[in-house]
Amino acid sequence: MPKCTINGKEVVVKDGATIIEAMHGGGAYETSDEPQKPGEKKQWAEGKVAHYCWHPGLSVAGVCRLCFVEIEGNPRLQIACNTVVTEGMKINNTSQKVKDSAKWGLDFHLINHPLDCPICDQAGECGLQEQYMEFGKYNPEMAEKKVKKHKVVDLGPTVVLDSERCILCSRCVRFTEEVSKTNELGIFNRGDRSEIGTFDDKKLDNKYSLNTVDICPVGALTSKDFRFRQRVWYLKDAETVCNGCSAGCNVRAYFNKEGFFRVKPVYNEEVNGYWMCDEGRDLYKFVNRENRYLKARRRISGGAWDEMLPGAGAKDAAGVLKSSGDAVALVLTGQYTVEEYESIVGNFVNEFKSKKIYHWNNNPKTENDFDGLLIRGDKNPNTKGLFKVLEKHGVKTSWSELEAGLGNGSIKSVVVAGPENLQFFPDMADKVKTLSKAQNVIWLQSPRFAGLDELKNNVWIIPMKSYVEKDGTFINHAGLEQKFKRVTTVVSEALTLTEAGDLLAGHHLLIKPALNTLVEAERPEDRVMLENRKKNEFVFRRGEL
Amino acid sequence: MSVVQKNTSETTKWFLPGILVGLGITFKHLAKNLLNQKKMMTLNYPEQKYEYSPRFKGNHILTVKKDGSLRCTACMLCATNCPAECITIVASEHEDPSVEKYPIKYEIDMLRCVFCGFCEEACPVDAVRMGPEWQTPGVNGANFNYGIEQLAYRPQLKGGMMSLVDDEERHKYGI
Amino acid sequence: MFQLSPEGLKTVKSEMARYEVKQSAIIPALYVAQKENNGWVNEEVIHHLSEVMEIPKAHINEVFKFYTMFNQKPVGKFHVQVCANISCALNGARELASHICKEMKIGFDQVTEDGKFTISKVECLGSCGTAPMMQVNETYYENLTPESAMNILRGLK
Amino acid sequence: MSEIKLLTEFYNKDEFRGINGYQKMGGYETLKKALKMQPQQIIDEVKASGLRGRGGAGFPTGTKWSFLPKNNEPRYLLCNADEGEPGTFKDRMMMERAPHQLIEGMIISGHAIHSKKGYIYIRGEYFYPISVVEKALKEAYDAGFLGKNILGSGVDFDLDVYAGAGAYICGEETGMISSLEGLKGQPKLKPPFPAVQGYLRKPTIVNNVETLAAVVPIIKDGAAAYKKFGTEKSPGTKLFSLSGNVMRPGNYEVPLGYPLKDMINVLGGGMKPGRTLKAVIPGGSSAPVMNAAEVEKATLDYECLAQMGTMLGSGAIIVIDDSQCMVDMLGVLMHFYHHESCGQCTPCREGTGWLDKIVHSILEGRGRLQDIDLLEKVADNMKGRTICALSDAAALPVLSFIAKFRDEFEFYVREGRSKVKGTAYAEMHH
Repeated sequence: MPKCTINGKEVVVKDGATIIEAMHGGGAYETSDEPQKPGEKKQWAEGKVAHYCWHPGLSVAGVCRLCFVEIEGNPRLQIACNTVVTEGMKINNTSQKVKDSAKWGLDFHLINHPLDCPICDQAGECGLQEQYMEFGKYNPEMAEKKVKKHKVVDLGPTVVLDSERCILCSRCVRFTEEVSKTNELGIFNRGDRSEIGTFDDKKLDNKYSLNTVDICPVGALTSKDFRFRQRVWYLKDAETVCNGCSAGCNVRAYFNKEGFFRVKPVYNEEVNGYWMCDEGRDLYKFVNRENRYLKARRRISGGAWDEMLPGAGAKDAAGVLKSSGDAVALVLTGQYTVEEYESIVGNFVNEFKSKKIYHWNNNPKTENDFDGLLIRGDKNPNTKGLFKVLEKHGVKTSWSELEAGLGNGSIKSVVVAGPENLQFFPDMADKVKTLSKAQNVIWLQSPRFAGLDELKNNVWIIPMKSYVEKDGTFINHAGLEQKFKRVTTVVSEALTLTEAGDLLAGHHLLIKPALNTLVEAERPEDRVMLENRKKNEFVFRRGEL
Repeated sequence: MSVVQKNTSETTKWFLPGILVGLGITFKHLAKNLLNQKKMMTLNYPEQKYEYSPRFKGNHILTVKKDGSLRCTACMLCATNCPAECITIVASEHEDPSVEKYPIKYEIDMLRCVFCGFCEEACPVDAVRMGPEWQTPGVNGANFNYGIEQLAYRPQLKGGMMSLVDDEERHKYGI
Repeated sequence: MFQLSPEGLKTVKSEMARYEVKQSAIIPALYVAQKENNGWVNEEVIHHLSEVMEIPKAHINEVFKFYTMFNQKPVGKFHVQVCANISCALNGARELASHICKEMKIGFDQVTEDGKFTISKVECLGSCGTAPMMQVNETYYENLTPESAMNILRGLK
Repeated sequence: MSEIKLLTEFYNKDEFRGINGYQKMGGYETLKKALKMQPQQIIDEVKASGLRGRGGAGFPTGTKWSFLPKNNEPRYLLCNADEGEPGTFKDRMMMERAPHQLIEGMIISGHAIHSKKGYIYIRGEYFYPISVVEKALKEAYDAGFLGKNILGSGVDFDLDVYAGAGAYICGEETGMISSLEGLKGQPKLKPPFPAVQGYLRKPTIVNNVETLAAVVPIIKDGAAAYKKFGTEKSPGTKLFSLSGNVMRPGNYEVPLGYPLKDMINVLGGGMKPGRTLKAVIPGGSSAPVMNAAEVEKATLDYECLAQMGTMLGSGAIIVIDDSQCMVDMLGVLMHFYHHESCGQCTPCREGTGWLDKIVHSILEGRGRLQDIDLLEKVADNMKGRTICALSDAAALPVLSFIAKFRDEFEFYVREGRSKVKGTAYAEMHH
């Protein structure tokens, strides 16, 4: 492990690490003296390096020519992204020479870059803006006409290209070559006439296409979904875990008082690296108010629907449950957190003395699929967590038992913890039909589903909070437990499954300390939790590129 | 907080002299105005209106292009800059790729507006201006929420006001 | 739709086997296709080559657009390329090029009405000692004067 | 002094192009000798001869060969015949007149570096040289000089031709490798250097046509005989391509260290009647220009020219007489580099375009005085900032043209017309 000096500070880096990795983290850095204490934030060498084309998740292109550093004994400036640290190397990137090179490098980037910022979605999180503020020349001398290229090019179903804004860092091209391996993009023509593009009928259309928008340091690639909907400075953000499938990608959700607007991936070496799939980026949609149940709804014996507050609705339903004795069943989808399962299953087992708890499997056929990169066939974020809780309480049931129970009348009342991502529940209508055989159906549901109106007999629909509105833990396909915090509240009166379970069991709502779930103790010591995993905001806070 | 001492001297207890002095001034102006009506300070509003300087910063105008469409690109800089938070913009994608982005909704709440002119300053395309008009009548609160129709195409503007900035020239030079 | 002739297809296949990687055959294949497609390459050609060579279209397009010898626009039967780089410019190549254009009554990179000629100014063709010069299709004509150049071009059938 | 014809001795004989004529004049005899030598012996001989790369950079060839890793990986020998440097036409002549000389040199070099496969990358515009070399290759295969077990020595060497398609940048060694791999001809990041990971990520040696051909006389007569010519640090002979405003332009083989003014006045036949020398670009268009005073003192070797702030480059001597406008000439060069930049590195991609636009705005009469300084600033900041040397190649002429002919630039900006021609750009070329 070579030892080098970066801006006067001695550091030890991993073998084969490049200078830019040593300076920006990127998995190559280790502190020099004491061994690292667990939980301690890894220190990076000081000094920012301007750069565009280097991305820790992609190969080195070395074309933006901004990350120059001075190496002692070498008269020429060297690019930090392609220079491997050797023993005793003395690196400096604070000298005037380096600063001048970055200044002019940025000016070269900008001479043909249009002044589109007012209508550019990237404005506010743009690499050019941020880095020019930090390293720029501030007296542009370009007085000639700019090169005209194509604007608003439709690259595919998800992405729009603006060639004039493109700085040809080739990140997106490398992404389609190396990560998605779909090879849709290319750089055509040469010199300053070069343009990114697709060829004719082969559009940029893959399951990871929106990552190109994330890694684009400028506004050349913009997402059709997010385009023009908000200026980024109106958005707040918070980290959470994607609930789109059992991969459990770490994501950052962007929202403001009008609702959620987009989701971007957050680096986590163990789970998703730097990427996430396009499907997962759509999941913010059902969270928004217009798609949610805001009030509890009740219908007695197929009559008209009443509306009431969610808590009142749950209390109302509690009475029915009490009267059903042990003919009560609970149906759980893999969409809730471990803590919630723990609480509601505990309530059922202890209060109702019922072990009629059933797992609603929405994708029995594709359960074990994997596309080789991120997407898992199991479209629930927490199936593993649900199984663990059920196992702990000794519940062993199958769906056919529920169907039998409904048929022979041994199950009269059913509590259903309904799904959040309706798009992954193609069997929703079927299951509603099956469950409508029960006398009393208490359906806990977050997004609206018109099919629930089909339920006959006595029905309670109780609004639930979605995954961004609560703290909790998901256990992904690999058994990795990921804790996440509440992002924001969209429907404040909605209930969590814990609260609903308590109310249904006839308890009052109490503010309880967080449950110490079973998995806490079982976690291997070296497991990195979401909250203290290594932070690399590289892509998603572009200002700090 | 400043404290104003009440004048408690004897003479102030007699109000009549003061009133008379005041009335004297009133009658003096009355006489002056009657004799020389041209120099009269007051106006017969609303029949007569005061002519402000053309640079007066009054009600907002959204300027238009040659073809009569809005210049505004919905960049939201005015809304971001507005200290009274009275501007609401909803952007959308335009069919014409050379326009790209335009506002489908642009509302200024005139009752919240403090007429500071920051929106004008912030605008990168000279799309919002503060015009010389200052009358803002309305019978209820909703009347003061000016939309695009009111801001750009109100009758006084005679089909919209054009900016002096020439887009074609700018485009030719790649701006 | 553009289709390679059987001989052309054979050449492309043999070029693919000739080099270590089949991508190397893109340039030779484009040469063959360009010749068969009246001297220029369009999207159909790339489609076809992509199918024949089993290489992504974007890749072939990248290569095609990078090199100047593949014409992106239709050209005349005789593609007259006049070198306008420094050694030739010192000996009046630009005047020569303008003269030819004027005589042909076309601008640069345009095709004459009878479809016979296209005149382009190009960069150094490696004939600096015999400047000014022009390349008509595959043949070099050197030590030109405006008159001799026009005589040569008029003589082309 | 006059020409020393080590390489070009028989170039005026037509039969030298065919294998029979070539063999009659002593061809392939050296190959027979070389095949009996140990590869390391050949490398040592080339090292001892001090042969430097004739393509432009002037890197010692023997040293380059010894950078190859000592393992049994397959390795390639590539001949760079993508002669794109404006002013250079020596490789074309060598391939047209003596293809077998190149082939012989390549077989010897291939033997020296244990290569089994070589390619000659010829620029696409050279249709005739390509056909000549292809024909010569066929003859060599038929005669058993190429292929498996050459002349019973147990050495295998295959050689093939690859035609480029019009890109100056493919003359850069890694650009050429990219092009050969079927990619865009964009230079690759170094490190890794081609000698370690080149063509298809295998060790690769790229040499110029002249360098490889020069291996033949070195092996034939030994390094000592070769070192007799030229100077201490620049031994041997070199082909110079003389072009521009001289009476007898053409290729001349002279020993290195030959005086530049003799090249122009003796071999080149001097300036055209009534004209005087104004400037010379000594090493292809990317070399900094020299003015008449410097030409008097200069000798044609790597050290002298480097000392004078320019370079020998590919040996293309472009002579400019006093009837030429330097602003106009810089415009020609800038258009060339703008056109040929591969578009990979930002400083070059944007910078060449910027320089081109500034020079042309001066030429079109829109220039400002600060534009001249701006040209210098831009060029200065393009130097040494890119993967390959194209941005340096574009920057150096700008810097030297302005440094040495600033008065012409200032006159043009102030008056809107050329100081020499007296007219503006538009009138000069219709």
